[in-house]
Amino acid sequence: MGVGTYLALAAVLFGIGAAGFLTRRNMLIQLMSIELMLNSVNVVLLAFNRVHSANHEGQVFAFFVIAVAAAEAAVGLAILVAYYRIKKTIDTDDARLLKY
Amino acid sequence: MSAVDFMGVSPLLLLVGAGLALMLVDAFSAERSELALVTAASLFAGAALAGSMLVSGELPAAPELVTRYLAADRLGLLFDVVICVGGGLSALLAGGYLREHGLERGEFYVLLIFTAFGAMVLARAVDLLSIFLGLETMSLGAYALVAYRRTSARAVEGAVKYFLLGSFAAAILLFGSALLYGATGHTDLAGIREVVAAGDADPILAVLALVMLLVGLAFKVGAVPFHMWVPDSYEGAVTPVTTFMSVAVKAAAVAVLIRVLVGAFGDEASMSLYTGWTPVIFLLSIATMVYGNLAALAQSSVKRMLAYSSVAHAGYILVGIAAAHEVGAFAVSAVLFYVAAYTVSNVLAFGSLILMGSKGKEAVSYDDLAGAGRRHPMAAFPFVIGVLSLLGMPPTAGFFGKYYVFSAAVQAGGPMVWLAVLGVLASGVGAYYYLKVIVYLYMREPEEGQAIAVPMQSIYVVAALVLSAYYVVKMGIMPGRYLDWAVSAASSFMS
Amino acid sequence: MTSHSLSWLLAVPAISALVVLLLPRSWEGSIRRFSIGAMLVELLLSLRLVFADYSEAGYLFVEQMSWVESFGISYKVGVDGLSLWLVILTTLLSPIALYASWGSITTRIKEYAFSFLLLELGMLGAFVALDLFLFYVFWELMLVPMYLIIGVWGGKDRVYAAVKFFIYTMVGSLLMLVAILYVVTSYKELAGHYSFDLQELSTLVLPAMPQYLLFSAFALAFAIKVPMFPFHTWLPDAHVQAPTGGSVILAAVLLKLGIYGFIRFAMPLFPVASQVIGPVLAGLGVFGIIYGAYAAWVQRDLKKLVAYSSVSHMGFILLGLFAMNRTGISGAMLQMINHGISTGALFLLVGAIYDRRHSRLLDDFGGLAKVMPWYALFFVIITMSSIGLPGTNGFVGEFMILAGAFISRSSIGFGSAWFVMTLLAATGVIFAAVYMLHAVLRIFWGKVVHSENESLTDLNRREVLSLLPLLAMVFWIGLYPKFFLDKMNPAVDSFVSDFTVRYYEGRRTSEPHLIDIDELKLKLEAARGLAMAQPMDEEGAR
Amino acid sequence: MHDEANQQILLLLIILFPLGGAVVNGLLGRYMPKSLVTLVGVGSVAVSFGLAVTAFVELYGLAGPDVEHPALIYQFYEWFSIKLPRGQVVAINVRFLMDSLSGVMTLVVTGVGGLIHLYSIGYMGEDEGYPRFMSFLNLFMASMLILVLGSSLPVMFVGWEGVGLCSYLLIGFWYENRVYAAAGRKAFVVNRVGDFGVLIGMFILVGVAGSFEFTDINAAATGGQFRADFPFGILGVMPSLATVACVFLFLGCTGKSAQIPLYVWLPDAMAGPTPVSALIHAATMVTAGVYLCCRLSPLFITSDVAMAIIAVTGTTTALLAASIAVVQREMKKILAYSTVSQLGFMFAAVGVGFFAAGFFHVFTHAFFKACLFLGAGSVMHAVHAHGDADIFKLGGLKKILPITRWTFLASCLAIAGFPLTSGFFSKDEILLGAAAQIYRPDDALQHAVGWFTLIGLTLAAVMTAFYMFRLYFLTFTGDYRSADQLGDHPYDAHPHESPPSMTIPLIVLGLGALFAGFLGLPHLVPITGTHLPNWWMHWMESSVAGQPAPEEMHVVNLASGLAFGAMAVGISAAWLLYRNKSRDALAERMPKRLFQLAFDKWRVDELYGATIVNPIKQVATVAGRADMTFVDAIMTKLPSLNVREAGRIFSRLQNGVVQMYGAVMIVGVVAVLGFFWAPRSHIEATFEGKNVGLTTPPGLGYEYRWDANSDGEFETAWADAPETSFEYEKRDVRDVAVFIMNARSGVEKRIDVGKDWVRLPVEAVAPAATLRPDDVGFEVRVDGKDLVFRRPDPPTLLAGSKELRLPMGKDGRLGPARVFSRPVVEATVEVRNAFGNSRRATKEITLPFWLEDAPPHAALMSHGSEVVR
Repeated sequence: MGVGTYLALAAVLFGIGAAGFLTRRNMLIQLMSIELMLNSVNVVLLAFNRVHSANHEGQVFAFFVIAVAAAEAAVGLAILVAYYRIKKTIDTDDARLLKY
Repeated sequence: MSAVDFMGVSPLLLLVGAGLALMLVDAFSAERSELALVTAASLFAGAALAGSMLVSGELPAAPELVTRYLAADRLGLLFDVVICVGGGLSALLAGGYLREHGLERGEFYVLLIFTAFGAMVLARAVDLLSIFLGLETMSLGAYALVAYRRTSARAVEGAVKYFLLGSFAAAILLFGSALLYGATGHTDLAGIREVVAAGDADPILAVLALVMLLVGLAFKVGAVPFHMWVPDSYEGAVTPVTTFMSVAVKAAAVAVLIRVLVGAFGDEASMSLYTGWTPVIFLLSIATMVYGNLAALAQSSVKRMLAYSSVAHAGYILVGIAAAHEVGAFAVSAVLFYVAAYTVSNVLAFGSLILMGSKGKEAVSYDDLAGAGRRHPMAAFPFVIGVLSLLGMPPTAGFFGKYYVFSAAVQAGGPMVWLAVLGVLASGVGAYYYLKVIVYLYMREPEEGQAIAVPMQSIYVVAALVLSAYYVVKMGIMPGRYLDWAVSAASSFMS
Repeated sequence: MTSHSLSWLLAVPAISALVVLLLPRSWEGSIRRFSIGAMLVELLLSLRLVFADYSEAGYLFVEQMSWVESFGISYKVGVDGLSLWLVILTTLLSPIALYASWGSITTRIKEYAFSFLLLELGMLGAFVALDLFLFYVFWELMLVPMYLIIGVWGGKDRVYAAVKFFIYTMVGSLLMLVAILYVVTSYKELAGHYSFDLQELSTLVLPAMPQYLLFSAFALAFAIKVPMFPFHTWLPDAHVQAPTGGSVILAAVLLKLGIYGFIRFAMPLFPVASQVIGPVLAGLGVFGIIYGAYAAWVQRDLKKLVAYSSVSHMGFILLGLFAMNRTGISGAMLQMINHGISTGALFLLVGAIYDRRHSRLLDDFGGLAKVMPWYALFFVIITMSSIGLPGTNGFVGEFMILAGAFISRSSIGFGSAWFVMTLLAATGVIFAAVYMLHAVLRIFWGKVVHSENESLTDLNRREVLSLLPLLAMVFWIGLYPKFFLDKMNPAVDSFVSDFTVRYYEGRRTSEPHLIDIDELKLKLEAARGLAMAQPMDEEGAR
Repeated sequence: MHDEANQQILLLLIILFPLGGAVVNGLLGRYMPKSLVTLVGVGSVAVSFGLAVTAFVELYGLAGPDVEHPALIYQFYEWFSIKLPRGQVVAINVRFLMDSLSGVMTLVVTGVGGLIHLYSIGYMGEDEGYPRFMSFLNLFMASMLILVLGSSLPVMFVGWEGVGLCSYLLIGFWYENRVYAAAGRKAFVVNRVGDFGVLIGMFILVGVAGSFEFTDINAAATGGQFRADFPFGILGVMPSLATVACVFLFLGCTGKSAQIPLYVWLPDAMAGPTPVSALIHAATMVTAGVYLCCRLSPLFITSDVAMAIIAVTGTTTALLAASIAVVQREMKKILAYSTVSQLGFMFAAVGVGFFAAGFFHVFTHAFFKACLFLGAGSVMHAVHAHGDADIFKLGGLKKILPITRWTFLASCLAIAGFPLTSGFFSKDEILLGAAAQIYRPDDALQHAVGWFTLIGLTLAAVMTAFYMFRLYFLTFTGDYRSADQLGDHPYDAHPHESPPSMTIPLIVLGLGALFAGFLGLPHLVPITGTHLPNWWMHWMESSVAGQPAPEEMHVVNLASGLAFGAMAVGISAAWLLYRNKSRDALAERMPKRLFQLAFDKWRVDELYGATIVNPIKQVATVAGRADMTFVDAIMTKLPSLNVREAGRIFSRLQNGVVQMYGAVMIVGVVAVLGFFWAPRSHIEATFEGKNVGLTTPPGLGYEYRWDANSDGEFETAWADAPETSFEYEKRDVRDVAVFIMNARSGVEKRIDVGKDWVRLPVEAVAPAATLRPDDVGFEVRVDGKDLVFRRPDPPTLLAGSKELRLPMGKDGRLGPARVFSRPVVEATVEVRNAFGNSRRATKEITLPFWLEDAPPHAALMSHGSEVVR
């Protein structure tokens, strides 16, 4: 399989993630959508590392992405918890105190 | 490898050390009252370190292992100074603010230092990987800082929005990075530049990557239409955090924008006035200046007004970047100066706002300021200087900064001149809402029965105001030295 | 000359302002005395300038010091015949306005004195700056104190008026900033280095097209300040709301900066555009003369009446300026001083009556000549000066302006336009009498109908003292204007001849380039035997 | 011209004394005893009179047959200067000149003025504003003397406006009466209308003569400099410079001297105290217009049209004012209209070229009219009438006020022209001038004017005699009607003669009224034809121009007959109707409506109000209102409202929903991507020798191909380089462009050449600055391979050949313009980007050089049968 297939997969994953982020109101699911988008990046990185196989930058990058995604999830969940404590919901539609 | 070899990144190391030490101190000390001072001192020390290296003729050394990811150039040092000064001043403001409002906890300062560290990493990042890491280090800290006042619905809501959108933007940026890697086979910006300039990069991938990187960075800078998080999270966060975000985080984002656009995509074809990223930045800056200024006009909260004004100022910064295709070093130095001037001006304005309130009655809206100039002339005066500088009245730093970026635009010639025209007109609109502050301070009296905001008593805040006011005036009247720094940083970066 | 006269002139108000800032606010008496004292010292310092030799054109008392070296921004100041009297006007009227204010301003003395000193600094700086950047800095610097004076110590709608004044003026000048940058950039491309020095920039000749745009940008800033119809609507508001001292300075000095900007910067830098657009501005000036007079006539508020009369008078000055010959320009320069004196005095007089009656409505007065004879005398004399009665200052200026406009041939495609404009402008002389005498009639003549007016006291010592110098100037300029004109004429002559040369050069060129004006002048004279008196004097007319 | 040693400081002192008096009385009078005020006020004028006499004697001594223009000069200092377009600096000096004309006028002013000052002691002594009155009166004297003695127009103008100011102040002297104050304002404003004319006239004069000095202007006029046409026509007429200047100056005269159309202020001016009416509004100020005309007589006489206007205006005014005076009831009002009427006589004299005669009437009029006013004042003083006195409530005063009565009678006789009184001589001279005009050979305009003037003035003279004696009879004959009558304003039942300070001036003036005329005995005595020495004409010769006196006896007889007849008819009618009568017999015999109309002064004030004042006031009201609403709305409120509303809408977009924020971001991404989706291109050309370099902006992942010669085929294949170069040959030329360059300024302009003739305005050819706009350009036509340029007829500015044939590729000259043609080619680039989208850009390039040989005609026509752009 050529790079194009992997890229298509990544694009689809990224698209699903983005669509999920935009359409879902549940903050948890939005978080997961973002994780999906980050993972699609990993696919791209790994695929391209096959093309540019002189070094392993792509793969290294992917590891970092995984690590950072975890950190991001941690912070995100913490914020989510704080949000839930106040609002008793994790629906982002209710976050409308700040506007205009 | 001796310690001297790491001089180039010593400000970073200093901050890491300070952050770790602060964690220890916070954990073991019962009396944590002077953490603000320690934090500010460390950040100012970082600034002093970076500043001393900046003025000394030679560039400090750093091992190739480091410079492969983090530049040890003058541009980086200059941003070190800006971020550390912005962070230090914010720490001082926090020292007064948090105590006054009973919010002081140790983790705040640790987060502040590490966020500043992340910002500095980002500002020095010369590799897609370090860009990503710096960005996330900074952002994660910033998310947490926004949410710091966790019992406040506004703060948490601001954090939620900031976090979700920030992560989304980061994902886009990351995807762009991956595509760029694919297009060029490089993750380091220098390598990418070589391949792109030679025309060897896959054009479709390169263009897509450019678009996505540009969007991701425009988000961090707060350019319209990627600015939507700015007013909300700025308003939700406690004011010292708002200050910090508007100066340090934005400065880092500008730095990396310069490194990516002018650095990696700095070849003639990529930055062409008609076909490259220049027209995109051109249009973004128009949208940002117009939107920021007009929306700020409609606000009744000073804090939110300053948030929108921060958007507007991002627009002025983009004017300078858009001019880089024609007058590279000049335009970049204009942006650098502008960022520095904006940092001190904004700290002054936000700091004055902080100073105006006290426990139980924080000054937020215009009404809270009514008549304050009459009651508390000494507290009101720095506010006047601050807003005049943001407005761009001579002889303040803000004026010179504006003059500088518009000068770059005019020098770039052609349609860029009209960008400058539009920019000054937009800043003319700005006069209305900045003046409104002075109107409320000096020309209005509070309505009957309205709670009156009483200025707080805090040596920290006063110190921050005095420092920033000093630099606002000094950079306006005697800008020479700062200009030289900006020019040397910009020209060393461009060469 | 390295006498630092001008630096001292700028330093005194700056230092005094700081001193005032440091004095405790409870020392009101000391602040009052100190600020007046500082301004009087300033006046004495400025008188030194008068005794220099102005028989040759060129700048005197020049000081130059690099400020921001990498941008070619320098602190460069100097005076010549064009700015000399405006400097004196400023230093003369500032203490008068402040002194008169001490009668009515009773709150926040310290801030008031501070604002006034800062204002004086800004105005003087703008008049003596020979560096465009420096000029711009001072130009903007003036806005803030004036804004505060209107906004803090003004009347009922003071905030609206102050903000209107500020934004109107600022928006106008912002475009000028871009234009300045454009000029400096063009200069840099040719000369290789940045410079904001007016004299260096004067060697730059731009082709016609950019000149139009740049001149328009400058003209907008200056026309708003003048104010020229239709950019005048901030003026009545600002005047009506401002406290007496503020009105005096606003009318007497601030408006002059607009005209001064034209003659010092806009016209020399963009001669082609001035030549083409100038008649249009003069036309608007003429319209303003009549329009302002009409509007003044029907005002019920005395201060508004005087404000509109300013629109009318400034129209005369625009007309003289763009007549583009020595007579007209000298007349305009002189008329600036005249307007400063007579309108300044009128505002003082309006303020005097307002302090007594807390009203400025014409309906509230009548028959005051009976109760306040000295006041009536002063008012009528100033009125006569304002309507240009020979023997007073107003006549000389108006006469020269009208004569200058009449003999001007700088018309482009208008033919008889200057004749018609002069005719229309001269009708302004009639209308000036109509509205001013209308006011005099309503205030002074007739019986005292309002019983409140019966017990009004005549002018007090403070008011007389602040008016007397102006009265003296009214007759001095009216009877012996030569003293003033002799010092400005050489500068105006050289302005006109340089303008001519640069005009032709700008017409001819399609690329920006640098010129040596003296060499060019010789060349042009040799080639065409051109009379250097007037730009358009080539062959066209008659 | 005049050497400095010849300074005569007396001239300055004559002015300074009253000026000093004014200042002293004005500032300190309130605090001084009345006697001191009197001393200062009257004394200064008396001294001034003495000095004037001294100066006049000296002047008289200067005069002699070998002195062309005897004059005393005092140059005080240079006031200011203006610079003419030619570079000539015209200094305006404060300089005084006393020659024969101004000498006489000075004597009249100081003499009559002195008497009136004297009179004022008694008349105004009891008024609380006495010091102020004296001050104003002195100020008036000073101004009037400046007017008279000023040697140049601007200096004269100082006095001219100064007397206006004093008139304003004195009419409104009793300012507590708002009507009086309004009358003062009216006088000032109406006079300002006239002053406007003087200003403009002055500018024309200086523009032509290069000097403001009367002597220089007159010399220039004599030299014919003013005969040239005015630079542009007015309503299709091309008047001469002199005509335009004189008309403007005369406008000033109509203001100051109360002529149609600006006479309306004078009757109202009677609101002032009577001495003021006598001095300012009868004897001196109002004659300033006549004085100005005499001063510039060499100029006025240059323009027949202006002279005709003056004569007709004067005559009409004389008639109109007399017709009003005939029916008025109040003493001063009648005298006021009489003054207007008499001023009309003077202008009629000026208009027929008898300047000296006109001025002689000024002289005599000063005596009798001042005497009449003072007499009226004496009457009013006696009966304690304030403001004015109704003659139908007086009567029979001849016994009670004998001195007043006799002097009044003497003056009435003089003004009516009773033989051998002063008015007889002066009026006779005026009618003589009108009659002479009729007999002047072959000039239709002058004939018509002569007839009109003669008939009109005769009628006016009849009326003059009539209304003056109507006034006299009703006032002094019959019974005193206020003795027992209780009217609205019952006058004092027991009047008494005035004090000596008032009667002495009356007597002096009355004597003057009777005998002053002997200074100007007629040149020819009617019927007998005896030649008499005319001192006046002889004396005036040196400074006043004019038509020669007729030598034909029938002219002299005609004029004298008419004058005498008019006087006789007028007096007889009055005798019959009003002697010892108390009713208005004329009014009863006249149609009621006609009488009412005349009594209402023909309703001219109302007419002006309706046609001029009110419309202007309405415009002003609209302007005043519109300014803060309409103009301010457009310039300020609307923009600020728009901006604020836009701000509100923008901030509403920020609705707080995260998904919406994200969606906006995505829109942004798509927009940015869309920007890169389509390629962009445009062409820039550079020239190096014959090589033309073509470039287009480079883009990320772009490819390019070029079609340089626009033949529809791309010469290059797709390539990465965004530039190419091309060498054009003549077959590549698509078109020819025609350029015109101003040879002087170097400004180039491309012109569009159609098939038909093209007319080119000059602005297109050259910067209009160097050409006059009414010089139309030339025409262009395609003729085979050539372009033909043709100037229209008549040739105006474009000198040189009338037609220019210009082959392609050559250049030629036409007037100040250079004409040339250039080849035009077209280049196209196609750009393709990474996404496979492409775009073309085409540019028309005008080559700066001509190709080897001219292109074939076919090339020019390649776009069809005509040359199309």
